[in-house]
Amino acid sequence: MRSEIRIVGSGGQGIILSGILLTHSIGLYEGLEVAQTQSYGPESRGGACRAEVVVSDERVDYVKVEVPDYLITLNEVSFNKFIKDTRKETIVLVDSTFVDADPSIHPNLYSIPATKMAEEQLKGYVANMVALGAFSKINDIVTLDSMVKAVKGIVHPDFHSINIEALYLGNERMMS
Amino acid sequence: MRSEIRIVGSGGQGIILSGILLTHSIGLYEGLEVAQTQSYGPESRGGACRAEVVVSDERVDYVKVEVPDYLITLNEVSFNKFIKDTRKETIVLVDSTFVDADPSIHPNLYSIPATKMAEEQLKGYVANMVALGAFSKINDIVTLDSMVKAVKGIVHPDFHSINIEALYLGNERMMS
Amino acid sequence: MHELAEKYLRKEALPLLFCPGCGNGQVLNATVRAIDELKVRDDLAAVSGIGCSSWIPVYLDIDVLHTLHGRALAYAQGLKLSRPDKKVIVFTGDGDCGGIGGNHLIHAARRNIDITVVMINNYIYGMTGGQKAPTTPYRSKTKTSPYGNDENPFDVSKVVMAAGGTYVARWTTNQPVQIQKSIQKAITHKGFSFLEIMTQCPVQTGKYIFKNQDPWETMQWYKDRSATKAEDIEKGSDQFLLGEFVEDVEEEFCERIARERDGLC
Amino acid sequence: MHELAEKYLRKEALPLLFCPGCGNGQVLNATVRAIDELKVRDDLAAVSGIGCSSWIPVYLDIDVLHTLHGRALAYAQGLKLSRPDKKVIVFTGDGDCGGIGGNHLIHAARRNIDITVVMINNYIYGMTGGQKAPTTPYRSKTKTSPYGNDENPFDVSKVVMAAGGTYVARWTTNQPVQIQKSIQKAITHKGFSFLEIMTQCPVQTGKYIFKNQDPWETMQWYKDRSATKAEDIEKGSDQFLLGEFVEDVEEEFCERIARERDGLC
Amino acid sequence: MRKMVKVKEHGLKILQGNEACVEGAVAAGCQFFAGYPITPASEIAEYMAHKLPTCHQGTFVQMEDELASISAITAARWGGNKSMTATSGPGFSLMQEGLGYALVTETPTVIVNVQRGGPATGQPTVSSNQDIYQARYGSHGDYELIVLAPASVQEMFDFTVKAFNLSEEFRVPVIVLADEIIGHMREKILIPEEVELLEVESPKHCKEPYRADDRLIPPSVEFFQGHNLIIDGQLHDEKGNRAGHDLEISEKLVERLNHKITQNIDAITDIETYETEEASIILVSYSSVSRSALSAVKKARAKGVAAGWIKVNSVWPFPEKALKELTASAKTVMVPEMNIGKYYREVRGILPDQKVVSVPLVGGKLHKPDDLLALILKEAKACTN
Amino acid sequence: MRKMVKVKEHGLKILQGNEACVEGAVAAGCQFFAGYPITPASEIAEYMAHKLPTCHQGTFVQMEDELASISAITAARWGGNKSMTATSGPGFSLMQEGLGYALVTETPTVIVNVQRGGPATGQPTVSSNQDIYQARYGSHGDYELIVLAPASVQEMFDFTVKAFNLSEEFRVPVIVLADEIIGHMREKILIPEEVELLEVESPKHCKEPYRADDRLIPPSVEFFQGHNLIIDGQLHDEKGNRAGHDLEISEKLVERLNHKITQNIDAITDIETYETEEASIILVSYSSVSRSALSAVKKARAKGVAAGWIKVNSVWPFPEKALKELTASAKTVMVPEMNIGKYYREVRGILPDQKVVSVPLVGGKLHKPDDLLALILKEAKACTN
Amino acid sequence: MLKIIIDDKYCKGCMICFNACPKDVFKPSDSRSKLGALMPEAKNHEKCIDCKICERLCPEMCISVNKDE
Amino acid sequence: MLKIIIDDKYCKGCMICFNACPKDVFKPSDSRSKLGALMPEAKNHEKCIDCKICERLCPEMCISVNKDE
Ligand SMILES: Cc1ncc(C[n+]2csc(CCOP(=O)(O)OP(=O)(O)O)c2C)c(N)n1
Ligand SMILES: Cc1ncc(C[n+]2csc(CCOP(=O)(O)OP(=O)(O)O)c2C)c(N)n1
Ligand code: SF4
Ligand code: SF4
Ligand code: SF4
Ligand code: SF4
Ligand code: SF4
Ligand code: SF4
Ligand SMILES: [Mg+2]
Ligand SMILES: [Mg+2]
Repeated sequence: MRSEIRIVGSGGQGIILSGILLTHSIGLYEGLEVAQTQSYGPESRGGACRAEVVVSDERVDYVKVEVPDYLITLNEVSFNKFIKDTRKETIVLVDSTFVDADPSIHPNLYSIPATKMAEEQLKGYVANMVALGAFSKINDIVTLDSMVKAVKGIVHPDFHSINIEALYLGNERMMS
Repeated sequence: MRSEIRIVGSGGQGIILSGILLTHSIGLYEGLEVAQTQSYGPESRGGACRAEVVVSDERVDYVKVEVPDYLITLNEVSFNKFIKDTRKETIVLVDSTFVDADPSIHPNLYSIPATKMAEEQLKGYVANMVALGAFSKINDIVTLDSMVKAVKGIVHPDFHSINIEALYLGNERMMS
Repeated sequence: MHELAEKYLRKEALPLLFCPGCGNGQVLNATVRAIDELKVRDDLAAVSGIGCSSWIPVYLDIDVLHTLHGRALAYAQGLKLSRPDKKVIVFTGDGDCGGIGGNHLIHAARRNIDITVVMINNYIYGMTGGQKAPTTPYRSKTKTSPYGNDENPFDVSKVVMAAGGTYVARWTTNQPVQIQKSIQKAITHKGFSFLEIMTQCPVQTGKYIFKNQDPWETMQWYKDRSATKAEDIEKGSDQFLLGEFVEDVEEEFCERIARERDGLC
Repeated sequence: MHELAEKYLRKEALPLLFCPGCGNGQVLNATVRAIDELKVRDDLAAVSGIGCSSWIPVYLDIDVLHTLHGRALAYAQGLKLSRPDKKVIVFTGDGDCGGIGGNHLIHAARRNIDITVVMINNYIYGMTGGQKAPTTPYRSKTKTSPYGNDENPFDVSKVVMAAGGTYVARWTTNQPVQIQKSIQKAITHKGFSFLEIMTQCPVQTGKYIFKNQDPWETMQWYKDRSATKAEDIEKGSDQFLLGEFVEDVEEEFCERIARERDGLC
Repeated sequence: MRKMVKVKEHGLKILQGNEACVEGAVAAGCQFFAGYPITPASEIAEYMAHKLPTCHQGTFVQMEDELASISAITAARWGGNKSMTATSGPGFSLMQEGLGYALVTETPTVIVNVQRGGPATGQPTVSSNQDIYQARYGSHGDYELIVLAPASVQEMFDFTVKAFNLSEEFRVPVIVLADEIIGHMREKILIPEEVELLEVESPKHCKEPYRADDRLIPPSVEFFQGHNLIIDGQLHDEKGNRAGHDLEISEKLVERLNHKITQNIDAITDIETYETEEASIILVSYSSVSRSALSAVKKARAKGVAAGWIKVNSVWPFPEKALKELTASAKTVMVPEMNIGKYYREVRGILPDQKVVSVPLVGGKLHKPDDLLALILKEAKACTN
Repeated sequence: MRKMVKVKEHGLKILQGNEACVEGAVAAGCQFFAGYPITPASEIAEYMAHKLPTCHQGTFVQMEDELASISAITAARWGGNKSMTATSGPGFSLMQEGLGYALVTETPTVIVNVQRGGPATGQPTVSSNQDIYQARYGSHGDYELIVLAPASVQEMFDFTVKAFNLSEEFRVPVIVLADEIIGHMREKILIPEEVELLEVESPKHCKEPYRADDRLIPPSVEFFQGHNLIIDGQLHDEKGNRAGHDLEISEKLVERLNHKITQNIDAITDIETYETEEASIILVSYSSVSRSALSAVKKARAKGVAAGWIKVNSVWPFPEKALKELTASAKTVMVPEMNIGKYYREVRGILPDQKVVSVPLVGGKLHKPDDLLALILKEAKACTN
Repeated sequence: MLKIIIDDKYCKGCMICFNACPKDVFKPSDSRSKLGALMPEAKNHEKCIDCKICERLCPEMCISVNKDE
Repeated sequence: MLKIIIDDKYCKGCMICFNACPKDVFKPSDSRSKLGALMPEAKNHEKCIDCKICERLCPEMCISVNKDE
């Protein structure tokens, strides 16, 4: 079993943190093997940013994503760029704050206005967590529970609650 | 035909200049092929200093001296060090200002108090030229005449006369 | 887009890769105006090192040499010496110029070579993500001074003056007009000119040093702490002086070389 | 041999490889006396770069790190930081310290790290045979300025002061006692101390700059052109000031680091 | 003497490679770090700044540049602190002169190069193996040194510990040649409860810091022990006195500096293998690419091809003998690497009778297992034809 | 376009190698020299300081260090001046980052390394060939460049002229890898009345300074011509815009940078031979050692041994094909060099079927013809046995 | 009257113009620029005194204050 | 009386002592040191005032001014 997750957006959107969170949730709380890598544009200024998590039940040999099983995109540019590198089974999650994606474009397209929700409902830069909360609903690798544990493991205590709230918010929204 | 000349002394005695002078005399005025190299101690401060001139009627392949045909030594340390690397045919010229060499030590030993002569008779740092003047008498590669021409070619005009005087002085002293 | 941006920026390189509210864009803004006013576009080349601030000239549609971290002034000197008839402006960061590049800075100043240096002081290494710079205030926390900076901050302008710079000025991004005028003066000045611009880096300095990522807040902090008269500055405080510190006339390096060469003909 | 030479010099390394009459030997002489008087032999290590002057410590029978051209201060800082309980003295040339090594100099001064720097200013690159140094006077001829130097000479002490050195003094070889006392003071001083010693290099500076290879003549030249009061110096002349320019008390870098670490325990 | 030393923060964790490197250094007793930020190595400095003052009473200092950084760590080791720096291509280039000084003075210290793409500013955020030769030949003069190439977060920890041990054992700077992928990757890592550290005994009195033992290694000495050492970057005699002008002494030193590594190569060589015995096609790999290579080899085996895998951990000194032996059965040897085909030149040089195939990839691309598999299958076919 | 250009001070002279280098540079139109003194290269700077301002209206500047020197010459070339610097080991190490910048920006310029002994301060006054690999691999990243190794005063002149031409032709920094012996040696030299210079035509309008022709070489452009160039040390697209994050563009650039040299290797390769046809023992040599080698080969021929001699002038790019062809007849190939045996590794890598013998010599010693002769005779005996 | 144009292709929503304008011409808005940022909006054109502070301080050079002819 | 000893193993004949001595204790001489240099000679021992300027200024540390006990 090998599963590939790709999260894309722009620098400053917490893409890498999302990757780290997934890695911790999957590696430490789902008991799977995991390798997380990243790629970003000209140093770390506003350019394109990408986190990749490869999951496996044995040691991950090839550490990069070839064709993602899951694609999470948090802005328009990266949606347009990375939607091409999916197969039809790929589960795609988009932040509809920026991307007005036509559902017919891909058979497994889910969308959630993560940024808008974070800004409006949580008054914080936690769109990434909203998206991950939503993601917890549409994958069979990692649960919301593990994500919440991982937040506690890696985020500064001052920010536990807002991040966890965001996870729940996204999770619930996907539900409906 | 290949002939090797080695001039040794300490930094500041004009060893390298002597080498250059010989190179010009031999290369430009005796029409032979010539390669001059040098070797000196810790950078250029007072340490041991050595100039070597290899002369040939065809292009000089190996540019260093193996066993000199001529050895000119201007101080004690270098005399002691380099006298070992001669064969009995080697013609050895020493500055007797410093080296009180026992003539029996080598079958072809010549000596001249070059430094003393330069200091006393010419009031200048031209011991090297006194030695070369002497050398012009005891070799069959380069003449005093060529050396004088070379002085004019490479020494600043202000110092032509003292250098040429020194050459003559050495040449005459060797004569007697 | 502003018409001057239209005229002087490389469209294909936009949008600027600076973070929202970054002071680098404001310096670019002032520079474009200075170039326009002086009409030097064709006689001006820009050089920079590596760092966010070193990207400023990369957007300018003139000849640009984007070089190595710390070496901007060494390249700039080579360029100027090869074409003494042209003008060279350098954009560099507090790290690029005052950190790794400090030696080229003091020697360029000493030579009084006709180069204009615009040093962006944002108190930090912005591009690499918020590490301590030589300008980082004492006790400030950054990624590489997590318990507070143990070093005294570097007053780069002061050292440039001691080394021999003949035009030296300091402004913050609150003074866009003065920045522009100083750039014009510096380009026109025959000799080594040095401009220190205190800018906001909302993302890194904001996060680590000011604990406030609003660009405007940093600009206010600068406003509150700067003065244009030495008397207004309390000793031992974190206030700093703005203004034109030096404006000297002294024969320039390339002119000296030219004069020497003329003497040999 | 003088008894202190007997006591403090490495016999196997003698005679000194300096040219006759070189000022480096005089600085060594004063240093030996300073070490003897302070009784710091076992708590002192010496560091140097590359150059004739960087050979000074090589004759001292203490722990010595003879490093790379320009990097003496970088090595010295590493050594001091690894053993803050010990003292480090650096011997370096005007080229080694103020030329290629200028960046380490200003940053060490800024940090106020407890190191004593003895910079030998002989106006030239002695070891490599008489090329221009950053300190070479304007218009002076050297091997690499055959038509006269076009650059302004570098006032290294001034820049060290601007950068934050807390003990700064300058002497010529005419003041052997003051040199010794200043070395003692500098070693004792907690913080960055910088001593500029103007020395004669009869072989290179003598040949090219002063056109006189008698060591005593250069010493006289220095005597005639130096003063210990600023008032005595004519502006625009080639005179220079001697004395102790700065003696400041400020918390030292290693102490700050130690205090920070203590706070974390 | 080898001693087991407790590690404070052990256990199963998820760490970034750069963080694991710091954990390894701290476990190995590193007391001094001097560095300068650079992508993709900055996290090492950052994490060091965080860790050293607390857990270890060590010293972190950010220098003004990389020239100063390597100088400072070299001197700190003479002050008695185990020391390290970390950088990437541009900074590593700047360190070359100082590296030579550490080499010729035989200073044990560790330098981490988290490779990015070059030349010059190149590709700051992208991985490569482009500095494999620079790590060996970047400084002027003749020398040998030790270079370890980790390929996982675990190895970032393990190899850093090992680097400190090797540097102390052979009195040589050791380079940990990581890359952006490994440095920035996050994986599970098990930090052991204790690590084995080498503690070299130091002589009480030492007047000849460069008199070597029969393994050609000089004594472990440092400053402020009353030795009154003279440490010089010029070639020197056994006392440490400059002797670059003396060709005999110089020859002896240069030969010893080289031979102390090549002669002890068996003790240094570290190679991992998978199914190399009787394999007819063997992939010789190192760094991140080795993981793709392993994946490809496994897939090839699944398809019935007698493929084998070699991962060179100690890339320098070049393990000539070991590689010859391990590839003895192979008709074809393939060398995939994230550069223009550099290590391949070494491998080809020692395997005159085999077909050696270079599989370069530049621009920051990592070899995909399936691409390597295709090449293996092609070679397998060529073999049977 | 090739053009014959008059040389001012021509004629038969006796010059030092370093002086001949300056004469060559000036003849080739060098207008800018930035440098920093170092033994044994200082005479180049000194003589430049003397010559440039007078005969050529050129600019000499002594910079604060070698980092600044290579930066200045690179920028000066963009200002339109043909430029050069000269240094030795320690300075060459410091130039490695800047060399990478010149490489990736494709700046034609010339760097002379008058080799001394290393590592570190090493042997300031003594000769070596130790930097042969550093000249090729000293900077981080993947690149190819051109390195010429003169072996006489005449060649110091000739190869410097050639270096300028090659740098302009291929838009690449060219290294003249001299050594202390050649740099300081005095010999007869004939400075010709005119030299052939390459003048590359410059496009009137250029928006794509990195769009290469079919030889993979980009146009010859410079600043202040209205092009509004952007020259960047990061990997870039054809317009010059940074693109290090784009793996496709980066791959293309890195490949082109390498292939523009390797693909044109025949135009660059410069090898001299003596009696190689049907020789059974061939000495492959370069630099000063080549003279000893020639002497030994002649002596061997005199003794009836079928010895041959190869002198590689263009040591990099490695002339693989040419060397293979020229050594085809040889059973044994010997590689004498003033280092630990470096170029030997290259030669052995391409001659799998021949016996390749390394003849290293370190510490500053130059191979004596008779010692080489003895080795040749030994090999000859082994062959006939 | 003066017309203040914010180019939605380049605005990054840093709000420096909003903060700097002496006449409170700008207001935050809900509309997003092409870069995804929440842009300010020039609401009170009529208050503008053409001081051009906003133009000079905009890091993106994406404001123009024009005479509306 | 004071005794001024110049160590002929190390003297380089720079004549700084000769020039610096306030009491003209030294004179040039014909005798050469081991290094080959023409050494000064302490002629007027009796004039010496033990100021030790010569000791301090000798670059070779090869002069000692001793109480002749
Ligand atoms: C030799 C080298 N060392 C380190 C780096 C990494 N680096 C890139 S930019 C930078 C700091 C930039 O700081 P500053 O000059 O203040 O510019 P800012 O980003 O703050 O504007 C560093 C350390 C590099 N590119 N090259
Ligand atoms: C990197 C490097 N560049 C150049 C040199 C050559 N070099 C040795 S000493 C020296 C100059 C020394 O001048 P200074 O520091 O003034 O010392 P001085 O000899 O005058 O006492 C130079 C350029 C070197 N050793 N290393
Ligand atoms: S990191 Fe700071 S300096 Fe760099 S672009 Fe962002 S705000 Fe500007
Ligand atoms: S060259 Fe000058 S500085 Fe060097 S030892 Fe000789 S006199 Fe002293
Ligand atoms: S200042 Fe410019 S970028 Fe910032 S919000 Fe206003 S218009 Fe947008
Ligand atoms: S021009 Fe002045 S008043 Fe008008 S909008 Fe801009 S800042 Fe406000
Ligand atoms: S000062 Fe010393 S070295 Fe010089 S002449 Fe006098 S005794 Fe000799
Ligand atoms: S001690 Fe003083 S008086 Fe006596 S010899 Fe020395 S310098 Fe002259
Ligand atoms: Mg900054
Ligand atoms: Mg000097």
